Amino acid sequence: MRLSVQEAAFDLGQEANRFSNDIKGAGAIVTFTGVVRDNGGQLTAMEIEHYPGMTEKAISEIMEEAVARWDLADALVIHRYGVLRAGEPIMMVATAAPHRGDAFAAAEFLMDYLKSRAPFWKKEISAAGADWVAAQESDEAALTRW
Amino acid sequence: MRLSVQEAAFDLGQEANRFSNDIKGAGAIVTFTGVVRDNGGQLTAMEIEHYPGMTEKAISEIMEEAVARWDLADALVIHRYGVLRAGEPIMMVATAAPHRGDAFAAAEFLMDYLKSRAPFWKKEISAAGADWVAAQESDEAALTRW
Amino acid sequence: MIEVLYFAWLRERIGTNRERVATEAATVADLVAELEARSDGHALAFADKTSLRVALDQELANFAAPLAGVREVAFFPPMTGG
Amino acid sequence: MIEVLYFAWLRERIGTNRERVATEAATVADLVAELEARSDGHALAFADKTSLRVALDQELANFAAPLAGVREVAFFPPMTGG
Repeated sequence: MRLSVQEAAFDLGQEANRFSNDIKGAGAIVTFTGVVRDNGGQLTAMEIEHYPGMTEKAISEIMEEAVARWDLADALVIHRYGVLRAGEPIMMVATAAPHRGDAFAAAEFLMDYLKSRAPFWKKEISAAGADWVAAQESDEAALTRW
Repeated sequence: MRLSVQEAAFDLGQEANRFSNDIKGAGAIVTFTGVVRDNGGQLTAMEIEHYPGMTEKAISEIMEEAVARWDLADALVIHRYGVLRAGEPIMMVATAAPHRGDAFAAAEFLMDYLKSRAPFWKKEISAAGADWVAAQESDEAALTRW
Repeated sequence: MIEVLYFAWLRERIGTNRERVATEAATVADLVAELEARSDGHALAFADKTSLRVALDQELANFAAPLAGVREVAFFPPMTGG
Repeated sequence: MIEVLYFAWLRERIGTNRERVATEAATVADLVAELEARSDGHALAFADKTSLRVALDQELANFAAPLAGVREVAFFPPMTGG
């Protein structure tokens, strides 16, 4: 299990291969990558603020719960903070399991909890100004299915 | 949209990056990779037979249905045939969408249909002999949720 | 004439991956009855019909499907891709 | 003394990311009432309490939670990670 909260960019392919090489014969690997959308060319950058200390604590708890609930061989969470450009990866989740159902469910669970329970706040910067991204009610509602 | 039915090995990281570079600002990218399990060191190799012609046709239809049902920016399916060693990737599905729910659902849909509706047959080769993999009732049952 | 294809353990039991068959069979089930009579291998391959799948011109079908106009019939066990 | 942290638009409205506060407040709600009185920025930041979240020593909590033994209180809007 690996968690990285980092400012530096990361490479999806490199991280996917590193994760997949570490687990031997797990059968099923799921990755989710969140990318900064350009909103039709309007977005200049995204700034992500976080709460150092609590971020790592909250994500570790979410990962431990995933490992307890599903039959997983391994799990990975990478989440960036700082200034990101359109098209750059924001974060990534990966899960490995003997069976695809567990890998998919755990990845979706991690995403749903990261969205609403990990202390990150996104600000979108465009030519028109800077706006904090509002939380989606659908993201909070997504938690009720677990 | 890209489909490749191939004998050659492929690199998960390279394919994930190629897929992700092609879609601009999709927000959410999901990949699923199936890997040959070593069954606790027992498996020597896996041999995959397929039905050339029908394979491409069946998978294309499944991909078109996924694109019709979910809001996707792109989709990718790679599936190998021939002799594969333990630890090698068998196949890969990738989906890109503005929202994560669509990317996850479409990837799971593609997997469920590939499992039971694409004409591939797996044979496991171990020191003890060679056995055709039996279809799982759970794989057939998985289709009912769509 | 119909091209008949076999895959996986059907292919192994029958000992060939394809054969051209002269038939007047109206449905898949009729064709299966004819094929079963061809050899012990055929009989063994078609013994358990619940574990058989059929495709007509590369589209999944069922055993009641008519064969009129069909050029290629494939028999195989349940698929195990993914 | 309690360390109070602010994030995102709370931080911007209040004009600082942290302050040390001498307080006898029994609960989070009591502390919020004291903080609101500190400046117009504080009052604005805490105006809409439905859009506020609180963490006590880095664990999510609610406004009725007691402050006994707590060293670090953080206020922030609903999280938007992922």
